[in-house]
This record gives sequence, C-alpha cells and structure tokens, in this order.
Amino acid sequence: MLELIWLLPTFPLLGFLALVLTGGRLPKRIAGPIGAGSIGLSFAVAALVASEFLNSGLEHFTYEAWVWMSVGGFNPGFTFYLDGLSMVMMLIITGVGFLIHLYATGYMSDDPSFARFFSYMNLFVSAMLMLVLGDNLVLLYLGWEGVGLCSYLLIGFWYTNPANGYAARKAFVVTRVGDTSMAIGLFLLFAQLGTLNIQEMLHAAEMQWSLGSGFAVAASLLLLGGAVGKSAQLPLQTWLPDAMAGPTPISALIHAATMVTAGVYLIARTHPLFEMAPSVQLLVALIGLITLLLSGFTAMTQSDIKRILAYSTVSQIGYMFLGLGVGAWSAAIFHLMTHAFFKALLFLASGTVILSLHHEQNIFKMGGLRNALPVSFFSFLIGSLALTAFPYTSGYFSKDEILLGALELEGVGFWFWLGGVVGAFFTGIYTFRLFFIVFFGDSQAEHPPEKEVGGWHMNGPLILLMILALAGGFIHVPLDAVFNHGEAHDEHNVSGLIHGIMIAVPLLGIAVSYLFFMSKTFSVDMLMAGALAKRLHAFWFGGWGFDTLYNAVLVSPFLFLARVNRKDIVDSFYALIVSVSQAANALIVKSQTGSLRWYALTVAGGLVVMVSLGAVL
Amino acid sequence: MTIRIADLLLILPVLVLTGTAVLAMSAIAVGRNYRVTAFITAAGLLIAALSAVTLMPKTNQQVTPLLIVDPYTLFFTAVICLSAMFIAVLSYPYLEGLDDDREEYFLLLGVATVGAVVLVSSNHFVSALLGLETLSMSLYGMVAYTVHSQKPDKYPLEASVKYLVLSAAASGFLLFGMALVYGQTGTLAFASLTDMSESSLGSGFSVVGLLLIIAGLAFKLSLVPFHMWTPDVYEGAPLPAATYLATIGKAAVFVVLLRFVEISEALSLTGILAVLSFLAVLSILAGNLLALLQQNVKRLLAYSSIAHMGYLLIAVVASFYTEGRVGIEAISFYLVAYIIMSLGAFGVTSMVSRSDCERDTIDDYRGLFWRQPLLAAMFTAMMLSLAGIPLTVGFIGKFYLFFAGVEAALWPLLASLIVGSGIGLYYYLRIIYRMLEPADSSDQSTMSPQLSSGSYGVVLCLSLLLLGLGIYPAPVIDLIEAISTYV
Amino acid sequence: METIPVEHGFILAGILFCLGLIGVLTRRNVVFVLMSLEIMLNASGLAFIVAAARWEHAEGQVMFLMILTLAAAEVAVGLGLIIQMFRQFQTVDINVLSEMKG
Amino acid sequence: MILVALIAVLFVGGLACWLSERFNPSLPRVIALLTVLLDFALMFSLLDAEGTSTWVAVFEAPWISRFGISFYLAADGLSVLLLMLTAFLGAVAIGAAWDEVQERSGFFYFNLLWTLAGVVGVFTALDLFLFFFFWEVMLIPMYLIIAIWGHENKNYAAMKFFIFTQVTGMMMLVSILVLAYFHYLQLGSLSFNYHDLLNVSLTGEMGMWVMLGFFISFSTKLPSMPFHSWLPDAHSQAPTAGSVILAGVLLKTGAYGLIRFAVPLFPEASMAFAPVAMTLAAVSILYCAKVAFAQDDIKRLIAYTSVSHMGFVTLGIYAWNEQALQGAVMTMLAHGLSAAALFMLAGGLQHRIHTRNMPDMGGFWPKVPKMTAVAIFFSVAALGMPGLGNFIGEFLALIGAFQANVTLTIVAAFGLILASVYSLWVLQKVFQGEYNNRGFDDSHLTDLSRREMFYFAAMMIGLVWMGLYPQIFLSMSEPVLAQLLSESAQTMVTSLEGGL
Repeated sequence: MLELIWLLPTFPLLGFLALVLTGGRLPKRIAGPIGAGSIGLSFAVAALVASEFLNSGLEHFTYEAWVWMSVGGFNPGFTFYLDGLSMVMMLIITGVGFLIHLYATGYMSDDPSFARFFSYMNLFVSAMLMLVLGDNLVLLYLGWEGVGLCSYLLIGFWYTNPANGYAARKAFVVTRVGDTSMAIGLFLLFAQLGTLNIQEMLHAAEMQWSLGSGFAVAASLLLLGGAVGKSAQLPLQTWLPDAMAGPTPISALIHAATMVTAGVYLIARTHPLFEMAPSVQLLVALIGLITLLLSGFTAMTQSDIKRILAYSTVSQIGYMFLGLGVGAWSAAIFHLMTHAFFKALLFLASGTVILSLHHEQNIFKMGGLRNALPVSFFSFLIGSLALTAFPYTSGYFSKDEILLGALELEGVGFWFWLGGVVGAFFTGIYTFRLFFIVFFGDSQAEHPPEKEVGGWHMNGPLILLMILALAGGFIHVPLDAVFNHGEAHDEHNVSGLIHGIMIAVPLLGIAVSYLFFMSKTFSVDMLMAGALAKRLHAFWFGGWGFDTLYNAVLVSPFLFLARVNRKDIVDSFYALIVSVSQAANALIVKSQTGSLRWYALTVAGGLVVMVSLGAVL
Repeated sequence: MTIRIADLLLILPVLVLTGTAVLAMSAIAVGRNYRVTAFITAAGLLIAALSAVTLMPKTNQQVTPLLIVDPYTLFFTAVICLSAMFIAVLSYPYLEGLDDDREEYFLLLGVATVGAVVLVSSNHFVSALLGLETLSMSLYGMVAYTVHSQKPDKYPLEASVKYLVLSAAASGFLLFGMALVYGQTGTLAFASLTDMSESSLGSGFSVVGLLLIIAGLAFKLSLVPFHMWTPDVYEGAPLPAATYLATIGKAAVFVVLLRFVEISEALSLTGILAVLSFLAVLSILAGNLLALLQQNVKRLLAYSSIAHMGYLLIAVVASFYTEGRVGIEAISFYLVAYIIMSLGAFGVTSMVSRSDCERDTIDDYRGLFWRQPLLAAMFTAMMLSLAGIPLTVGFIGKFYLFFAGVEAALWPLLASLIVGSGIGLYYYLRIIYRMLEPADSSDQSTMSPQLSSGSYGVVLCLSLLLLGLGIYPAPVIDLIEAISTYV
Repeated sequence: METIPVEHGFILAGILFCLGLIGVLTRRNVVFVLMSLEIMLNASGLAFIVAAARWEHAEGQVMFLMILTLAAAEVAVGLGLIIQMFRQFQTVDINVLSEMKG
Repeated sequence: MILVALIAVLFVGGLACWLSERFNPSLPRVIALLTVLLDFALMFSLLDAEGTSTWVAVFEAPWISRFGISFYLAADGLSVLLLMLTAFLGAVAIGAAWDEVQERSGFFYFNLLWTLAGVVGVFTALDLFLFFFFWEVMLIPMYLIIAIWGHENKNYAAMKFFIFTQVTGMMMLVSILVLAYFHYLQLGSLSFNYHDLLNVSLTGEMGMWVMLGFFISFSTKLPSMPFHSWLPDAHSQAPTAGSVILAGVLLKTGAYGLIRFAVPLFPEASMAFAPVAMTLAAVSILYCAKVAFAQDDIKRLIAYTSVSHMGFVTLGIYAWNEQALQGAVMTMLAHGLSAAALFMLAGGLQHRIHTRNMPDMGGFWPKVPKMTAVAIFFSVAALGMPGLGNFIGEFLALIGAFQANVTLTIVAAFGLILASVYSLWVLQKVFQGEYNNRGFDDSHLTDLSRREMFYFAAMMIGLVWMGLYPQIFLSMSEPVLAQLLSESAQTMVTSLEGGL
C-alpha cells in the first residue's frame, strides 16, 4: 500500500505529458479534467498512503524506484522518503493544489492557452512532490529546480507583455542565486560526509562534526542561502512581489501555499545540521524577524491587491523562519500548513475579485464589493482573520506556537517574541486595510463588477478553504517523530499576560486600520503630510529600495561589462597578430623593387654581412 | 689516370643524356620537327632514368676524381631525369603555339639535365662547377626562350638578364670561395677542412671560403638575403622554364650543397652553423611573409619555394647534431616531396597556360572547382601538400623535418618552422578558396582551355604519387634510409 | 728565390674581386656590368693560380682555363641578350629592366 | 577489423555521395543517411564485444616501420560512447542539411562523411602519429563545408578555423615527436604506440613543455580560454549541419584528447598544471557566459555558450577523480545533443527568415509554438536543469572538482547563474514579447516540419534518458576512467619513489 507513493509524482507528470504531447490542442473540456484530475488522483493516493502510514506506526518509510546514478560512492537514487514531515507537505501540496487546480479550471476558462497552463501546473506539482519526498538532496535539488522552472514559466505565462517576461526571469535568476549556494552546500556535504542521502548525511554529520564546527556552519549557511532564495527571505526577497505577474491561481499555489515554503521545508528537513551550528540557527531567526517586519511595513503601503498579499506572504514566511530559528520546528511547519490554507484562500478570493473587475488590481479602484461578491467577501473575511491570528482561527494557533517558542529561548528570545508581536500588529493593519478598502466604502471601479464569477468549481474550493482556514488549527500535525528532541512547549507554561498581549495586539491592529480606512476617523493623508513621511512612504513602497540597490550593484555593472566587451577582447589579440603580419608583408614587399642593381646590392650586402658574421662567430 | 669501360657504364645516365642532346641537335639539323624533337628528348630522359634505376642496387664507386656514382647519386639522377621528362611533356603544349623556332628548347632542356645530373654526382669542385654552369647556362636560354616572340606574354628578356647577371655574380662568389678553400686544402675534391687548421694559412681564409661557397649556392637556392631575383625570374620566364628552375634547379644544387657540407664537415665550425641557421629562419619568415598577399601564382610559388628551402636548411643544421642520418633522410625525402608538389603545382598552371597567354593570377582560378573538378582537386591537393597537411606527401616530409629538428633539439628553428607554416596556410588556402568560389560567366571563356592529355596524365600521376606517398610512404622511406648512408 | 706569400696573392685577388663587384653595383650600362662580371670571375681565376702556386699543382691552372671558358660562355649569352634588349628598348640602360616588382 | 570498417564505410560512402550526384541531385543525402545509419548499426556490435582488457576490437597493422609507426586502432567504453554520439549527430546533421543544402549536395555530403570519418579515426586511433593524422584529416572537409556552404563571412571564418587548429596541431606534433624520441632514448626504440609511450617518463620542465604542446592543441579544439575565438566565427558562418558537427562532435575530440592523452601521458606535469587549467576553465565558464549574453547574433551566442559549457569539461578533467571525469564525459555527451539542437534551431530560424540578428526578432511563440516548445526544452537543458543530461554532467563535474579545488569550483558554480541569465534572455528575445518583425520576410516563418520534429524528439529523448537514467552511460565509461586513474596514480607513485 505504501509502495503506491511512487504514484504521487507520477500522476501529475502523466497529466503534463498528456497535455504537452498533444501540443496544447486539447479542448478545454478534456484538458481541464486531465489537469485537475491528475492532482485529484494523487491527492487520493496521498490520503491513502498517509492513513496507511499513520496506522502502520512506522517512524518512516522509504521506497526506491531506481538508482539514479552511481559514481564512485556517489549514488543518489530516485528514492522517496516518507515521514511525518513529508507526509504533511505532500498532503498540503496535493490537497490545496487540487483545490487550486479546480478553481483554475474556472478562472482560466476563457484563456486561449488553457491546456498549456495546466501542463505547467501539473509539472509543478510533480516537481514539488519530488522535492518533499526525495530522500537525498540531489533528488530534492531536482524538485527544487523543477519548481523554479515551472514558477518561471507560469509567471511569464502571458508572455506577450515583456514586463511579465522580466518578472519571470527575475524570479528565476534570483532564486538561482540561492540554488547555486545550495548546490555548493551539497558539494561541501558530499566532500566532507561522502553521501547526500539526507538521513545518512545527518547521521554522519552528528558523528563527525562537533557542535558549531566550521563545516557545520558553512554547510548550514549554504543551505540557508538556498532557502532564503526560494522562500523570498532577506536578502533575496525581491522577486516575489514581481512574481504576482502570473495568473492568480499561480500566486495562490506556487507563491503562497507551496513553493515559497520549500525553504522552510529544507531547513526543517536538515534541522540537525542547523542545531549543530547555533550561530546560523540564530541567523535564521534574525532573517525571519527582519523580513517579517520589513515586508509588513511594505505591505501597508502597497496599492496592488496581489502585491499586498505577496508582501504578507513574505512576512508570514518570516514567521516560519523565526520559528525555525528558535527551534520551534513543528510550530514552523504547522504555520506553513495553516498559512497554505488561508493564504491560498485569500489569493483565490482576490482572484475572483480581480476577474469580476476585468483584471483590475488596484485596491483604490475597487470598494464596496461586499454585496456584489458575497463569497469573496466571506472568504476574505475569514482569510484575513486567520492571517491576523484572530483567536481560534487556524493562524492563531500556529503563530502562537511560534511566538511562544521564541519566548522559550533564553536571552534574545524575548526580543524575538516582541518583534513577532509587533509584526502581528502590522499584519492586522495591512490585512484589514485591504479588506475595508476593497469591500466597504463606495465603489471606485470604472465599470460595475460582474456578479459572482465562476461556477461551483471556483466557489467550491473557496468554501472548502474557508473551512480549513477556520478549523485548520485543530489539525494535529504528527511531527514529534521527526523533531523528536524535546519540543519545549507541549503545554505552555507562560503567564496569562503574554497570552493576553498576543491576542490583543492583532485586534489592536485591526482597530487601527478600522479607524483609518473604515470610519475614516484619521486619514492617511494626515500622516503623509510631511515630506519625510512621503519619502518614507516611497521608500517602503519600493520595498526598502532593495531592487534599486541590486540594480546599482549587480545588474548594471554586468550589463555594462557585457556591452563594452561585446566584441570579445581576446579576439582582438588575434586580430592584432593578423594586422602585424600584414604590415610586415607590406613592408617587406617594398624591397622587391624590380631594379636589378638594387638586387645586386642586396646580394653583395648580404654576402658582406654573412661573411663578417660567420668569421666573427 | 684513364677511364675504363666499366666507368663509362657507370656514368651511363650522363652519357644517355648527352647522346639525347646530340641526337636532338642533329635531328633539328636534318629537319625541324617539333614533335620528333620533343619525343627524342622525352624518350632519352626516360631511358636515362631507367638506366639509373637499374644501376642503383649494387653501385658505389668513384668514377674519375670528379664523379661519385653511388645509390644516392643514382636515386636523384632518376628523380631528376623523370621530372625533366615530365617537364618536357608539360612544355610540349605550352610552346606549340610559339611564333618562333621551338625545337631548341628541348635541346636546352636536355643539356640542363646533364648539368643537373653531373651536379648530383659530383664530390669535386671541378665537376660541381661544370654541372652548375651547364645547368645555369641552359637555364638562361630557357628563361629567355620566348624572347624573340612577337607577343611574349611576359618579360623573358628582363627575367633572363636579371638571372644572368646575378647568377654570374654568384658563380663568382662560388669560384672565389673554392679558390680559398683550395688554397687551404690543396685539393679540389671535397675534403674535410677541420683537420687543416695547423697548416700555414689561417683558418680564417677557409671559413671565408666556405662562406663564399655557401653564399653562391644559397643564391642558386634563393635563400634570403639572396632571394630577390626569384620572383621576377619565375614570373618573367615561360612556365616550363620556371618549373625547371623551381624543381630540378633547386634539388640538384641542394644535393651538392648537402654533399659538400657533409664531407667538408663545415658544420663543425660554429660560424657556418650559425649562418646556416640564420639563413633558414630568415628564408622561412621572409618567404612566407612575401607570399602572404601575393596575387600572382608564379610569384607566390617563387616566394613559397624560398620558404621551403628554408625548411630544408633546418634539416641540414640538424644533420650536424643527430647521430644517425635522420637529417640527411629528412632532406632527401623532403626534396622528393618538394619536387612532386611544386612540379604538380606548376604543372597545373602550365596546363591552363600557353606561351602567348599565361594564367598566372589567382583570379584566373576563380571557380575552377566547378568547371574542372578533377584539375582543381589536384591543384588543391598540391596546395595542401605544400602547406603540409596529412594525406599528402608534403605532410610526411614536414613530419620528417620536425623529427630531425626535435632530435637535434633545435627549438628556435622549429618555432620558426611552425610560425612559417602558419603564415603559409593563409596564402595556400587563399588559392583554394578562390577555386571554390562560384564562377561567374565572364571567367567561363578564360578558363576552359583544351587540356592536352599528356600534361593531364603527368599531373594526374604526380597527384597519385602525392597521395600515395602521403598515405603509405614506407617503401620510399626505407629506400631513402638505405641510400642516405652513402652521403 | 723570393716567392710572393700566398696571402698577398689572395688579397690582390680579393681586391680585384671587390672592384668587379662594385662595378656590377654601380654601372648602369649593361655592357659594363658584363665586363665587371668578367673581372670578378678572373679575380677568382687569379686566386686559383695563387693557390695552385702554393701547392705547386696543375689543377689550379686547369681550373683557371675552365673559368675562362665559363666567362666566355656567360658573355656570349649576355651579349645576345643585350642585343635583344637594344632592339626592344633602343638603350642598354639596365634600369629599363624593372617591369616586374612586388 | 570492425573499426577499420567503421572508417572505411564513411570514406566510401562519401565518395559514393559525390559520384551519385550526377545521376540524381537528391540521391546523395539518401546515401549519406544510409551510410551513417550503417555505421551506427556497426557500432552496436562493439557493445557486446567483450575484450579481455577494457580494449575491444583492436586492429593493428605495420605502417611506417622506420619510425615504429603502426596503423593501430582500438576502442574502449569511452571511445564507443563518443563514436555513437558521432554517428547519431552525423545522422542529425544530415537531417539538418536535408533541405538547406541544395546546390552541390553531393560534394557537401562527401565532406560531411569524411569529417565524420576523421572523427571516428580520432576516437579510435591509439598510435599517436595515426591520431594526429586523423586529427588533421578532419579539418580539410570541415574547412570546405564552411568555405563553400557558409554564410556572408565564410572565407574569414573558415580560414580562422583552419589556421587555429592547424598551428596548434603542429605544436602537438612537436610534442608527439619529442615523446617518441624520448621513448627511443629511454627504451631504445622509436614508437608512437600509446601503450609504449605511457611508459616514457618525461619529468621536470621538459615534461611541462611537451604536455603544454598537447594541452594547447586540445584546448584550442575544445575550445577553452584564451584559444576560443575561432569558434564563434566558425559557428556563425557554418551551415547548420556544419555547426551541428562542429559543436556536437569536433569539440569533443579536444576533450577526448585531454582525457586520453594529455593527462595520462604526463601525470605529473598535468597535476602540476591542473590549477592553471582549472582556472582557465573557470574563467572560460564565466567570461564566455558573459560575452554570450552580449551577442546579438544568435549563433554567436550559442557558440559562446558552448565554450562556457566546455569549461565544465576541462574543470572535470583536471580535477581527475571519478566523479569529475564522469561528469566531463556526461557533459560531452549531453552538450553534444543540446548544443547541436540549439544550432539546428538557430539554423532553422535563419533558413526561415534569413537573419540571425536577435534584435530583429521577437514574439515568435504564437507563430511557431512547436519550435518554441523545443527551444524552451533545450535552453532549459543548457542551463542545467536536473532531470536532463547536462545537469548530470555539470553536477558530477562540479562535485568532483570541489574535492580537488574548492575555490575554483565555487567560482565555476556561478556559471550556473549566468547560464540561466543568457538562456532565458534568448527565449525572451526570440519567442516572447510582442510579435516583432524588423525588416525580414516572415512569409516562410513556418513551424517545425514533421522531419525536424522527429530529429528534435530523438535528441530530447536522449537528453531525458541521460538525465533520468545516466547509469547506462556511466557504466560504459566507468572501467576506462577507473583504469586511467589507477595508471596515473601508479606513475605518480613510481616517479615519487624515483625522486626519493
């Protein structure tokens, strides 16, 4: 039964092949079912396998399809490794993935390249499953790159607009930077430990490396590089907001629910390595904290509905990194799951809004949609509540665990906790800013919104996700086997005050945004009056100027070099040789004057020189 | 001393050649007949070659103090006679249309060959002088042959005067050098100078003498800086004459140079060695550079011949260092290769030319590949061989030179050899590329001559030799290895 | 009896030779060029005589005779060419013969 | 004997093509295709031919006894892999030329097959003279292909190609001769036999110089910095089939030479030289990737990427451990396919719209969806996507190189980033964005034909196969590389003992 696990990536792959080999010529009524159905199937299998696994009580289960390559002790295989962690991940991927596919059949229904869209989607799911199921880092890397490729293809899905192409390339190249660091990490791990099989590698590491040894630090740092790239954390976060150029279901699936959390998965998967390098682990937490604050700020200033959600995603992943950093592993994964639910919900809902407004994304051109789009309204309401960790929504539990985990950490722990709470405050503000502006007040839209777009296959997923976003917090993630070393806070022994604060702060944020954007008691313009404020706003709006920085430091110099050396300086060296010999020819040919007496002279001269030379030597 | 019959038998080739010349002359006296004269000459040359071949196996002795008849001599006698015959065949259609007496040309050809054969078989100053001058004298005539023609295509007069004056001067050097050496050694036979140092005359004289002799020969071999005449004479001369000059004229002189240098052990004098090395490097570089952008095929071949003589000198220098005879083998093989390929190259040129219109600019060959595929292919083969590309005899020859150079560890010379060949590629490929270019209609008329079957056969068999020796050189190499021991 | 040292003979010959060479270089009239060539050849002939005298051989003298014939032949061909040249150019200035160059 | 047959078949087939043209101008391509396929079929007999040692199908005949030169052919797993690549790409090239080459097709296929024959010779010759012989024989027909059927600047390109390879070839010739002569000095007889020459010990400065002779010649063919500048011209001017052979096969002869000769013959010199070679490799990877990005001429761009990818081969070879070597071999194979395919795409575009200038293109996707899909596939392969052959090669090369030299490997790894930059840039310029047509006639801008699709499909399958189940290829070259490693290790040891 568990052997069926190999079917998981296979179904989507078959779907992909079916759609591609037919050259995207399949009619929608066939392509849709293939696209969504393949994911549905693998979700079914995933559910089966999962239940089987839980009942079997195994710690973990590996299934080897075939040996990939075997070169002098380097022999990664196509081997799937199932344990609590990968099980949760695969369920999220297939489950949420299936809902999003279903939604997409409606959302994309009037797009000419419908089949192409689903082929990419299926390929993505397949690769993502490889990523989480791979038992060795090479297979993981395969999935890792595969999802990157699909993300590239899907961001640039509407290729006629160069901007999309640019966003796609940016996403790919920036993440590729991280991937390269990760690849180097793999080289290091293999060179030192002689294997890339994750479990063996971790074991060997614990055997060979002492706590905080240089190798451990280097290796975990390099892997972290990969993680921040994929998960859009500082300093490689810049690609995610632009990635919103893709169709909204993509943003939901890839850039909210699954792919961007791969970094979190990677770190969780290799957590013993990080535990061996406490400094790096602290760095993880720090990155998470800074990222969540910065992107929280930025989210408050954005006007594009999807960009707001994008920044909020970055910030939420920041929470997860914070969790990882403070060692609250399962909390991080837990938040990963709940985040997948509510963020997917928000994106899909925003998709409906955008669609009904004929691809309008500026929130200030919306307003008062609550009557027009009830389903989206409720989806947004629930999603936002979960996102702001409103008590007893799914987000509440997961975020709590992370913050408490932070508090467990002695010393800096408190500051991490504090930062997290502040972040939660911002979350409240920007989430409900969006919510109020879009659904209340009076409509700013040029043309009235269509009534609820999409049929059951767009609303169905929304409703299911609403339920998950509400109740997801009560799901118990079976991760103790994975992170078996003492999860500190099974029962939190913290004062009620802390709890109070953690519940109150988000509500405070909501209240603030109510005063600003609902009741208009205060107005933003009042804040924006000062020149400094304006500049700050512009600065935050541009995402703290990271793009500008990278352009100035990396992109422009590269382009400059490329431009000046288009002709390839090396070649000119050979060109020089040619011209030299031509010059020599021109020179020496002059000696052939045709005059007999000159010839005689040269002969005589040559003789004299030769004789004197010979006589001297 | 007296000459015995046996000796006469040994110098049979020379006798045959002389006889041929006499016969041709009397035939002309009886009645002018172009065809007959040509046939007599060709036949005589062939017989001479065959006699040389038959004599080769077991012959090795001095005939009078003047001539040494050993396999090495006979081998080159055969080679020279055969090439002379080829040239005769090539000349036939070329001169057919000449508006002047045509028969004497073959007479000169025969006499020149006598000179060449004497030259290769001489190990004595007198015979060397005789051979050299016989060769040169007849070459003056051949170069100037079309001078009476009302419409000579070229400048035979200018060419011949230049050649005459300069080569007479060169003979002067040669003679003066011989005189000095004679004054030192007291014998006119090639003899070792190294063991003469204690004699009354300071060795300075002998060195100067050697240098003068080398200069004289260097002129004949058109080594830099004695090369200036070469392109002009080649261009001005009628093609067959230029061919003779370029092939036999060079090979024969080189053989005698080799013999002289080997016997006199001149190379043990550092000065001589240095001078030869300088001559080699200069010739290689200057020759190739001069040819680089040359548009006239005859001049281009002239320049490239300068370079090739330079290559050969490397082996001469090497022959001093290498124990074993690799240097001499390399020279001998390369000479054969050089004769084959330049004979072929000139052959193609003279095939498409006539005494009243020579096709000697590269543009004449544009698109030849698509009009005369086989001819062009053969010309290409010759060019590649001159450039030293595998599948051709030129490559094996160059391989031999490289080997000699490596064994003697002459790194600077090898470097110049590589550089030179690199430059060389450029102009050989230029010709090939020009032949590959699509022909435009205007050329059609210019380059569709009625090719005489005789010349065609000659060039064809040269090409076959070129490829055959390029792919399976073993027999010739073994032969040369065997005969080189006699030098 | 008093004999002239060989060196002196050679030096004399050398001087003669150089004179001839200089003549070849300087004269523009082809006829004079040919004469200068004769001088060079005879100079080497003289050198042979001297050498022969040193070794008291006949070979040297023989060589000299050969040189004479050689010189005669050279001149014969040369004069023939000069006549032809005069026919074509109505001059014996050697500089007209510089059509070919490069 | 089979090896002789492999070469002979191609020579004869070439002649047949030339002659057959006069009967029917469309006959040569058929004959050529059949010839190559026959050769391909013959090669399969090498697979099961189990020799006692790693060498199968040995053929030796005396040739030039004076120098101890023999006509010595032999093949092992490595050779067989490359032979198969050669035949496969030969067939592909014929397919690429099928419609493109119309005039003088007979002579064209003659040259094509003779080039292949030369390459087969190079991959099988074990007598260094014979090796050099074939090494040069490849050039002439290739020169003719570029010079006759090339594009606007063909004379320059062909000349450059020929002179570069020929001049450096002569350096190698000198090195070979020195080696043979030292064999004479040390073991008393002249020999050009590979196995004999392995016993020659050339140490110190001499060894370094001689090794450099080989290295320069090979790294010119490879090509690697700073000898690469002939490649862009040759590629941009050559006809498509020419580019396919050039990129797919001819470049590989250089890498083969490094693996087979340069390093095993001079273990110490090579090890001493390895840092320099690896530096050159890393520089090529980054520098040429950068230059590639700047190109407007699509073929030039691909050519520069080839140089960049070959850098991984050099890196792997001079790391000289099993992973690295296997990586180098896999890169050779995979790059052979991917580069060939990319050149076929570029050639196909040029055939359709008669320009290679990318700024004139753009937004071709809707017009040529199939071509776009293919282009995406091979660009992605080129940037080293896991699951495709190139990844296996580059990953193994790097993971091996890392054990040899950490710094350079890290530098080289940045090539992965640049690769993604230029590959995606091409896709953007040509296929994505608004449809853009600056002054070319797009009336013939049609999608891939069935035949083209077939060839591309074949190459795609090849790459996916290499990517997902490379073991079959790895295990073919494994024994060979293992032996090379052990031999060089031994010589190192013995020389050390000698030194002590």
